[in-house]
Amino acid sequence: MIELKDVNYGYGGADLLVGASLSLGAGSFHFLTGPSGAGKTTLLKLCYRELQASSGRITLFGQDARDMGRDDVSDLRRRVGVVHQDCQFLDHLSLAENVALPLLVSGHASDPGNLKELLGWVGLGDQAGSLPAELSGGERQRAALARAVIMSPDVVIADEPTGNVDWEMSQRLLQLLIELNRMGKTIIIATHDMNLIRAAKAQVSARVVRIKDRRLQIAGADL
Amino acid sequence: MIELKDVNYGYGGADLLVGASLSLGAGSFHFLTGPSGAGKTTLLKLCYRELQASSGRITLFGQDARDMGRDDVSDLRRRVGVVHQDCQFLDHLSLAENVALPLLVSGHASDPGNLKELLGWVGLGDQAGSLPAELSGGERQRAALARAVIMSPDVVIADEPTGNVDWEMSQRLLQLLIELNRMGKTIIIATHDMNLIRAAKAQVSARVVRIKDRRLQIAGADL
Amino acid sequence: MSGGTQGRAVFSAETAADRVVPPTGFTARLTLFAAAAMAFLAVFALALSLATGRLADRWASELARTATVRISTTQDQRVAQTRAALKVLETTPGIASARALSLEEEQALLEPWFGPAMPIASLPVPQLIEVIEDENGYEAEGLRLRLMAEAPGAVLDDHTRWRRPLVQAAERLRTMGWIALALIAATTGAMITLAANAALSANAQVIRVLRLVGARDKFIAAAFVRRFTLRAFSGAVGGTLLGMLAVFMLPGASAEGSFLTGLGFQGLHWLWPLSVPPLAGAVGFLATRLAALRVLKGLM
Amino acid sequence: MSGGTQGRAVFSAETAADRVVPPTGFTARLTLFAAAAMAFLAVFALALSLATGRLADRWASELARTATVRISTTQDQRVAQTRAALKVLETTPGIASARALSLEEEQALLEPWFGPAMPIASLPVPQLIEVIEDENGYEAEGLRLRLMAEAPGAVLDDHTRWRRPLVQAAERLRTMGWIALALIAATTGAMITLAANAALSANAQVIRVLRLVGARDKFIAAAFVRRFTLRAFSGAVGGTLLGMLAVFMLPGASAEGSFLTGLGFQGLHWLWPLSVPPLAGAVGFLATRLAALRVLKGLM
Ligand SMILES: Nc1ncnc2c1ncn2[C@@H]1O[C@H](COP(=O)(O)OP(=O)(O)OP(=O)(O)O)[C@@H](O)[C@H]1O
Ligand SMILES: Nc1ncnc2c1ncn2[C@@H]1O[C@H](COP(=O)(O)OP(=O)(O)OP(=O)(O)O)[C@@H](O)[C@H]1O
Ligand SMILES: [Mg+2]
Ligand SMILES: [Mg+2]
Repeated sequence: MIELKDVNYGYGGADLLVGASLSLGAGSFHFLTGPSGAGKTTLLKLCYRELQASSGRITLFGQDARDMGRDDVSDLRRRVGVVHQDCQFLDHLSLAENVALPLLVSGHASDPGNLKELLGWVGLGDQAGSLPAELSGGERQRAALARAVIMSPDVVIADEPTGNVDWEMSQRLLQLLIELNRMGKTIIIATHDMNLIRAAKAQVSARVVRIKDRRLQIAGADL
Repeated sequence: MIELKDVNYGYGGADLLVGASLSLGAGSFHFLTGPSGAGKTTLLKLCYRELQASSGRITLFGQDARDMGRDDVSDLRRRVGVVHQDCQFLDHLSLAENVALPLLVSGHASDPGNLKELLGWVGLGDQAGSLPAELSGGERQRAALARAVIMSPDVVIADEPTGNVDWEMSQRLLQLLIELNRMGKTIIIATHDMNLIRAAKAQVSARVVRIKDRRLQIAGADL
Repeated sequence: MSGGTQGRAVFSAETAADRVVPPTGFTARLTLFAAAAMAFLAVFALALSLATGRLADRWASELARTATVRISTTQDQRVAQTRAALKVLETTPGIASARALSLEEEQALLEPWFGPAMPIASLPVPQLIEVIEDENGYEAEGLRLRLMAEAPGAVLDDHTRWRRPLVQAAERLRTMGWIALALIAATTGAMITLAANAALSANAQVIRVLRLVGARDKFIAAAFVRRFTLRAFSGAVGGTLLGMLAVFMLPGASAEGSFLTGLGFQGLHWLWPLSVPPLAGAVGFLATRLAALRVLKGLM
Repeated sequence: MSGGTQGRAVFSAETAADRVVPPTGFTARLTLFAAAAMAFLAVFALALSLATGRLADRWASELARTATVRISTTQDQRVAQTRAALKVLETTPGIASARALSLEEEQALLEPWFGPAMPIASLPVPQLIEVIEDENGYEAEGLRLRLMAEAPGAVLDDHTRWRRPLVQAAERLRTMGWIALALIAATTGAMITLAANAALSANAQVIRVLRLVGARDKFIAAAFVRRFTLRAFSGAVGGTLLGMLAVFMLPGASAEGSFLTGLGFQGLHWLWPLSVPPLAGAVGFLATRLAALRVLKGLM
């Protein structure tokens, strides 16, 4: 679904990523790790075309990222659910409306039953009417995950989705992602939480990609 | 330094905290845990008077929280360094300026040597000139910690300071806090990371407070 | 978990896209107020321009008969010299018409001086020729010389030319009214543009989120454009109505006698201020559209 | 790690507090532009008001001699009736002065009609009395009756009253100028207030952060107030200068003859527009201060 080939990227200064190659096949499950500031968020942004590679080739759903028009990018974002590290919401809309936002902007009607079930799963059943400012840090993260998956996207990209939630809740969120993966969705998760990776590996065949010294490494055995 | 006695608090609806009593003595080291949405951030906000208790008594540095005027609150915030869960910066100032902001607003001159050493410790020596928007999630968290401790405050309140950083970095940040504690500062950290708590307990006599079912529990043995 | 198409929607269909733009805030009020205030001033300036225009027209026509040619000569030469003078006047550029006054007219003119009982015919009253200039005016010195040659008894008397500055003043006022109107229009446009830009900058976060969850540029721009066009338009409607009311209620505007000099709109002129709201709406539309596309261009 | 007091400061001392307020953005430009535009319009309206005021004054004084009393009677009664009429006029409320014209003056008045050669003394020319009203005006019908009783040969002729509407019109224009000025002032105030509020709302995050790191209300308010007062002031300075330049450059403003009717400031009147920037600054100061304290009140 998503392919990076020999990709270089840097924010103006020195390159942050050098010669990065990665292939996220349909139904695959990846973890992305690496020290803080290594470029995990940057790599993920390349995958949903928030950034464009300085060199190399990125193919998204078979289309070259460089050839995509602005509306193509919008369509891409509807097929890719993203949990951003800094969960961004519309502050004037309720949690339920925020979670249903991808449906709204793509012209789909939202099914209240589905929405309720999803909110219940991430433990926000009681907070549907709350404004984003009235949520706790972990609740915002869970809402961001709910928003990422409500369109039932082909690919789910989650950047540090469990940084602010307790262990039990992170297991639940992982469960949700694993279930989606079993339905054939492609999943990639950036995380620092080795326990989470271990827990996932016990249930699905997940691969771990590590950013080290500006390069991507497949870290299979070292966990 | 900070004393809560029989404190109740709720955001309009049902009470979130009931009969909470907690005493943070000078030089003490506390962890605050509990599931996401339990009220950790809320409890900490009561400690730096971002919120006021609905009932019960909160004493901050010997002063009743209810009797504090607006300028008293400003003075309090200079004696209490806070790492907020959603790290908030001034987007138009550089990282160094943001970290030095508490000095500026209290009319102190900042010592560039100190600042540099501090930034180096949290691993941001190279990013002093970056704008907040150019930082990674973990870098923002580290900057928030640096800003919290730059005034060498009597109390450091850290809300989830390691949610977005890798294990090695979280050890480093913990080291910084432990060192401050050894200098006699009072520390309280809200976290989900049990490993962090264990690592700390190996070095200082830290107490763990847990919020469960709207009540505060001292969880000593269960780790 | 998929986006089903049945069931009650979270957003009601009508207002769905509008909901994504935050409802209030000072920038909103600012747009509304700027549109209203500038529309109000525009109506006022319009009324001023039209009123001074009427004033200038009236004075211009009333004071146009500014010159007289007086023919003082012996009775037998009178007719011949009058005809000669008229001929000169007819061929003088800048003169719209020239007409010899009848005895009765002269008597009427002199009545204030001598009363109605005065037997004018028995006096050596000179023949008077009323000269009406066209808008360009004539060249007095040249005319004087030509008259002297053709009709030695004719004297051009344009002493009433002192009134000309009044007409000029009124016309300058009218010009200034239009300049003020143009300035206000330009300021309105700039103000609405800036307010729309400020509001959009304040909503940069909203735009970013919408773009991140897959909204197309057209959807995002439309949501803002609709909102701001409406704001500029309804603000201008309010300001225009208030302005028209204020103009209507100004003392003297409705008084019978002074209707020509009073501030206010006459007849079809009442339609003029109605053009203000659509113009404001159009400015709001363009400003918001450009601003939205500008903000969007900065986002991937 | 403590906040040492030696060493080079991260913030330069002078601009330290100012740095905490974000430098640019549309709301800033909006404040600046609103102040400038409104100052420009205010200067324009001021010039308009002063110019129409001068116009009204001039016309009022020029057209004040609007009435004449004509005494047509036999030569022997003439002096007695003139005296009687003058007495009546002197005691009539609304009349500032009344004066019998001399023979020479009457001749001068008639000269346009009969030419300079006319022997006026040999004609039955009536005695004329020039009547100057005060600003209230007199009651014409009552005066007529009283004159009929005291001096039967006296006829009041206020045919020149048709000029009164001109003065009224000029005065109405002057009033309208002042109303426009008041409106523009009010709009300026509201616009600057709203712009300051919008800017502060856009900076709510900045205020929150400052409050969280221990800044006092006074420090925060001052940082914004300084910035916005300066913006309102310097915007108004720019607008005022532009406005004065525009007024100065208007055609006719500097032409010798028309200086009374031209738009423009005369002498000390040039000082009037200089009051605009301080006023705008004061409005900016108050608006920002109130807005900042309002935002702060919502924060712990
Ligand atoms: N917009 C930007 N402009 C300039 N530099 C940037 C920008 N965004 C990120 N960086 C820098 O690029 C590096 C990598 O950032 P990135 O957010 O990808 O890290 P990360 O691996 O996600 O870290 P974390 O685990 O802390 O979230 C960081 O050093 C950061 O300072
Ligand atoms: N301003 C607010 N208004 C109303 N409810 C609020 C507000 N802030 C927080 N809450 C609610 O209070 C509860 C506790 O929030 P709090 O932020 O204290 O949780 P927390 O323990 O810090 O959770 P986390 O670990 O996710 O950060 C949550 O359910 C949240 O929805
Ligand atoms: Mg990151
Ligand atoms: Mg929290």
